[in-house]
Amino acid sequence: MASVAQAIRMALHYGEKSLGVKDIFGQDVGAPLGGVFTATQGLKTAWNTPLDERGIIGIAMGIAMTGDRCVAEIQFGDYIFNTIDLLKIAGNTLWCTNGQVQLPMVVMTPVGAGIFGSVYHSHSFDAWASRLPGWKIVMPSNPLDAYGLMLSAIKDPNPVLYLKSKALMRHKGEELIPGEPSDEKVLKAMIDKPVQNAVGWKPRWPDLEEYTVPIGVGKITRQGDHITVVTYSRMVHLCDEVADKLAQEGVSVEVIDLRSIYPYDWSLIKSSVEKTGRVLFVNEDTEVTNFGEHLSYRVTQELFYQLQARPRVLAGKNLPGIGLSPNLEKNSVPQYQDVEAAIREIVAEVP
Amino acid sequence: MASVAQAIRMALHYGEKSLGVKDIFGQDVGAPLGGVFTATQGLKTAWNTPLDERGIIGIAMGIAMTGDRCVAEIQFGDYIFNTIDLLKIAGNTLWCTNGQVQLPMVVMTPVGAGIFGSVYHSHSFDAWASRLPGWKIVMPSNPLDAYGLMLSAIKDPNPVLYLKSKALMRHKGEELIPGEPSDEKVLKAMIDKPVQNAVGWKPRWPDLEEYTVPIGVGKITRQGDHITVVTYSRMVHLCDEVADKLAQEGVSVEVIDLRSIYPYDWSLIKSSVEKTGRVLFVNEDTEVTNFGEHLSYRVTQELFYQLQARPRVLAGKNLPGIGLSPNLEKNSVPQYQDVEAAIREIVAEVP
Amino acid sequence: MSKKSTKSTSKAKATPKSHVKASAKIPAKSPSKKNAFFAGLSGDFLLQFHSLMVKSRVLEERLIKIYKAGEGYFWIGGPGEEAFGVALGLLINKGQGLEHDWLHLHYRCTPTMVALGMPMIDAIRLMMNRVTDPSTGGRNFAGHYCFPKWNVAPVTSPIEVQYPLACGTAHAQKRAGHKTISIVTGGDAGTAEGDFATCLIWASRKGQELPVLITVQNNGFGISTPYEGQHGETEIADRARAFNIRSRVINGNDPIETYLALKEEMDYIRKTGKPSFVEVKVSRLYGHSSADGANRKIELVDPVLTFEKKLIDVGLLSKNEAEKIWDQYEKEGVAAQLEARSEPAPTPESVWDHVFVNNENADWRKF
Amino acid sequence: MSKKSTKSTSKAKATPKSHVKASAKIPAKSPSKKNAFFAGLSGDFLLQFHSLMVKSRVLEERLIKIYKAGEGYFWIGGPGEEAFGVALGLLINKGQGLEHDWLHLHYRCTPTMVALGMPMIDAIRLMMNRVTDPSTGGRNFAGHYCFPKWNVAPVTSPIEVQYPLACGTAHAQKRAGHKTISIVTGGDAGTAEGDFATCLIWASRKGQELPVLITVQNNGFGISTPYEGQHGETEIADRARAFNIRSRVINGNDPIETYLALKEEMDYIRKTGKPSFVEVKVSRLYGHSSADGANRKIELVDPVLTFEKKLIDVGLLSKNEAEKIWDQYEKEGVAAQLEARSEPAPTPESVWDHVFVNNENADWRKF
Ligand SMILES: Cc1ncc(C[n+]2csc(CCOP(=O)(O)OP(=O)(O)O)c2C)c(N)n1
Ligand SMILES: Cc1ncc(C[n+]2csc(CCOP(=O)(O)OP(=O)(O)O)c2C)c(N)n1
Ligand SMILES: [Mg+2]
Ligand SMILES: [Mg+2]
Repeated sequence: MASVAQAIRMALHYGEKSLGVKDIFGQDVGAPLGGVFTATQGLKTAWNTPLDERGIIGIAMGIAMTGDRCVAEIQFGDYIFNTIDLLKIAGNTLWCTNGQVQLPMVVMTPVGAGIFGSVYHSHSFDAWASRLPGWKIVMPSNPLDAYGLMLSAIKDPNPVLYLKSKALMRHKGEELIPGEPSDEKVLKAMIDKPVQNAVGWKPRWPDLEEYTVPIGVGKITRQGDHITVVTYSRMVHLCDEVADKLAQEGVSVEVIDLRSIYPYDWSLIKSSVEKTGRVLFVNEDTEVTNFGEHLSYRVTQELFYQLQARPRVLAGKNLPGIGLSPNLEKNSVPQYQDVEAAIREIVAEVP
Repeated sequence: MASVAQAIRMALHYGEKSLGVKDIFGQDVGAPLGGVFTATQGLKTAWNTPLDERGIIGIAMGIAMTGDRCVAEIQFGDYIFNTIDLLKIAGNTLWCTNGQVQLPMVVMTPVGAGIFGSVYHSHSFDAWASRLPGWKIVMPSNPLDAYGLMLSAIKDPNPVLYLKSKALMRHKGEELIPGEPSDEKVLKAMIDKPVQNAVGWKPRWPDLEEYTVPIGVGKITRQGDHITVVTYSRMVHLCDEVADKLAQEGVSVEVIDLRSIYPYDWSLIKSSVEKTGRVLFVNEDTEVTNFGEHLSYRVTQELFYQLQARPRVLAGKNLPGIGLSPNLEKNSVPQYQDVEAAIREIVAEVP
Repeated sequence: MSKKSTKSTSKAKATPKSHVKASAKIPAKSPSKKNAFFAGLSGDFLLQFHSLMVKSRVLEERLIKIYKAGEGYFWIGGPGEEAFGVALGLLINKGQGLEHDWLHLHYRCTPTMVALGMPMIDAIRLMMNRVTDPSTGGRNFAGHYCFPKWNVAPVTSPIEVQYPLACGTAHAQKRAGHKTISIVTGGDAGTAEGDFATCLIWASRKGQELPVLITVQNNGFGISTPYEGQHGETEIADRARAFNIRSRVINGNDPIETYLALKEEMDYIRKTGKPSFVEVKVSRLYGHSSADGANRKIELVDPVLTFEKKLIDVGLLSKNEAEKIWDQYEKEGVAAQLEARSEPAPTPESVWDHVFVNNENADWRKF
Repeated sequence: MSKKSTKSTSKAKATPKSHVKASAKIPAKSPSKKNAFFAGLSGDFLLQFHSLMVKSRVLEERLIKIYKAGEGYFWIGGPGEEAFGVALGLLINKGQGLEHDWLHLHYRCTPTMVALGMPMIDAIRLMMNRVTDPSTGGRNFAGHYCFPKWNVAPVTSPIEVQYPLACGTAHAQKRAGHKTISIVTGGDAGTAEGDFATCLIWASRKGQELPVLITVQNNGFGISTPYEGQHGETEIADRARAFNIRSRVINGNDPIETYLALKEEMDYIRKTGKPSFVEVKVSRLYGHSSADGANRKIELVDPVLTFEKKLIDVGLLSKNEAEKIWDQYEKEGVAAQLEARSEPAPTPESVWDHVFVNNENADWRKF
């Protein structure tokens, strides 16, 4: 099975080969490194930029304005915060020009905690991103979605922000990407740059097929009747595990992998909560003015009288940073036990 | 009565004279202009910076690190978005240094719509600001609070973001600032720079007294029993007007001017909603992942079983910008009729 | 002549040097005094140039009148930048797509738009936020033009962000290989933003230089703040020289010097694929914007009247013909205002239009 | 000697020029060859300098061992920057407050911290995220030092933000009038961030210059990306020269050249209140960080061993004494690691500490 990093790499290769991508760029994105998580290794159009996030976003906007397709990377989501004015402009250009100027561009950046990266390798960006009208925001949790969402992002005529979990880069899924060799050693030999004498190395790309995950469409990863858990990215796997454990006790948890932050799959959330009457929103970003609070607010508006319990949001504590010591990180972003405790509490709540 | 701009000017003068403020700086903040809204006219320590928001925030952080007090201005909140990484650092410096390095600094910036300023003179920042742990955020709605909150901001050992409504700059209140001459013509003659031959002009400052509005403490501007409206800044006046109108029909609306976004006055909200059972949150910022959604979420958590109706948030539409044509602006941020309609709807809701 | 008007604008800074002789490139079409005097540019060309400068000036003054009459909320524009702006507009490889030049302009670019062929009424529609405004549909401020058919990128309010974008279009142009270039304009104070440095860095990387004409219109002010006291560099061009970018400072009140200099730099960029930097000294003839009154600053050199006087002095134009030109444009402006006034404003419901391409729904209530 | 080691580091760039002769400022204390050879610096001083360089090197290698043993999550530091870092540390007016110099360092500043007097164990506590870590209490990465008692501003991960901050402390220092200065350090690739330009702009405004020593440690790389291909300027110092900032490029592998150059620049800044810029050519001796393996790059000049060999050659130090110095620090490092290992980690509950000053509650649940 491909890892998320390999899946992104294959999607970008497919983009270069078949979707007109002409530039894949960012800090250390080109040779020799091919990205700090190897997600851009061996790509034909990958190149290294100056250490200048504002330049990276600005140049991407300029390229997109000409109609050329590009994928720009901000090396870590922790370092995207000096570009928010530019992200806002990219998001308002179509609107300000009354529909005249499109910016088909993809910006990808690694986000979230889970790798003991301390303050500046742990930031989330989903709540911030949900405040950027004009952008579409996606956040895959597994290699197949990572591939399918990247293809959708490249094909979309709007700017798309592709948030990839740092901690999931080596994560492998259960489903093969169409065209992916079934033996992961074979895949590795084909597309991973060897650690030793890599000079002159070229990838041999598998014969990949077009496979897209539509932006705005979520997915049920666990079926259940007692409670709905709406989450995305790294947290999907925690929630699935908890669901599996509680299932053995007869607590039936439905887990929704939202996959897109904006536009988001309201009908999937709605039908599930109408069924369960209880809902928990889980994400890693800080909890005050959090995207989960928006979803929770909407549930309260539209499903108030179907609710068996208060909708709950479990997110990162409202702290200035995530500390390096595991004691600190684990008490700052949701952990397995936190998810389990929240679900038990909501399920136990008597109206 | 002093305008909000005059109140800020007087507060800054008091800061220079009595609270150790040594630098008041930003674009066009010093002579000759004294700020695009005249809020820094005639101040001893006001000076003009390069056109560089990142520099302004960075220099403020450096000055604050030495213990010197400063007030920095970003000319319009619309142009603060290229400094969010620096604002985050200012907010996490104390935490990252385990309590060692304090940054006592005030950043003030004009925010919000209401002046037909089109896309880049209409931005709100309160929802964004509520996502900056380590900062205190204040947002006055009248001259006296503008004065009292500025003094508190200057005295606070933490970084404080002071959001001033563009549309309220000329707004006058009902209460005099301690030391303010009762005749506003006298005040004008003393502290407003004359439009004609202003060369060599110096202000004559009234003998101002120390008056502080504690950060984190809201205020009830209208007493009522049927519904609680929680708002701040420019929207306070819309809500008060609507409350006065509905009072004549026997609809009793309690209006809370929150005044501080973080920390916020939860006990005031709580006791009021416990009384009314109905609540509306009103602000100008875009509605998705909005600070009002956080407050609404909290109400749902802590007062769920006291609620007579769904808590509601009335905020700016989730658009990339606010258009210049009045038709566009008025359909983008809450207007008098929108507030009235929302209140009527919530009050009419039958559990 | 160059000297004369140079001196008068040089109160703010040292006399601009320009390292080409005005007559270096363009061969005199005839040996007559006139032509030698105007560096060999044909009389017809000079008259067309003058006419466009007048048109732009009349248009800006019309916009100011509209503001003062309370028919618009805000005015900002380029009166005083006609010599530079018209010269630039006349030198553009005009059209849509990578086979043409790209323009990343700021809010003082009316003269360039007029030279490109924008009808007066389109600036007036923008000023009066009519739905018929082709740039923004009544959504944005005066001067915020957008004309995709001429590769005129949307003018944005945030200072200096156009500079990195210009490197993006130039990158795509270089790849396309049509010898087209990107041009960026902006103010002197704005060079303090990091985005100006970003542009110099990305345009000049050794072996990966970009075909971009980087210009700064130095009018000596940022709103109320004078150039002096905010700059350590002797001239802004020195910052580009540090990156080994070919650079010069020119007198933007002289249409001939400006035209020849821009032409030379644009030829250089097309030939080499490398960037060039031009600092243009200009007059901020009506102050910053309506925010500071939009009143005429009589102490500043007026490039339109200076040039017109010259044309009259050498007999290329008569006082009478000149007056006609002003009158004709004045009439056009008045008529355009009347027409724009009668056009509709955008509808309230239209706020949701164009959040996403093809009006894909962006309202979460409808997800 | 300067030439020799210069050459060997100059693979990445042209031979650094330095516009002072090494011996220009400091008079030879004695006419002996040795002293002439070391620009008149006393033997004791040279031995102290060498000892601090060794101490910093041993400490960094200890931190790398801790990482490789899995006792730390991430390592980044300054092996290869000892000549520069120790020289800087020895020249600081050290202390807390405006009567002393301010240091805005980046994550390769261990040599400076060692020269300032930081005990080895404090770097190790940071590396092992112990609650006893005096810089961050186990909250931040290796190399992210913070020592208010010495005006060492917190090292931050985001590249280049320290540059504007240095102008802020320098502004306050200039007002206080104690002739103290701010010093900022950072890497070559980081100069592409707008914040580097911001620092040059704010430090050099005519009439409002700031007493700041702006330095760049040019090791020829940003992570995996070589200097070539990312820069249009011939040398980074040219960017400071554009702002009329006194600038020079020095060989940071030569402790003597570096010490004398920094001393001269710091004296100049104290005397004039104006900024100075120094580009320092250094070796990235163990690569970027633990992320690329933290392995010794044998092809690069080692400033510690080069200097040590010189001291031995001229007889100021014996092989034997040298070994003793290394051993002694190695022992100190091992002992410090053992001690740090036994110290507690921060508690989970402590996450809420120090969001606001004096632990004012910042948890909204408790508002
Ligand atoms: C990022 C940003 N900051 C501040 C402003 C407000 N502002 C508008 S114009 C201006 C001055 C610009 O001066 P300059 O760059 O010299 O251009 P000029 O107006 O003189 O042509 C300022 C500060 C802005 N539009 N954008
Ligand atoms: C704003 C920002 N962008 C990206 C990074 C990730 N990063 C860490 S070190 C580094 C390279 C820095 O190179 P240079 O400035 O030359 O310093 P050096 O590490 O070589 O000393 C990068 C890109 C960061 N820390 N901050
Ligand atoms: Mg200007
Ligand atoms: Mg480097």
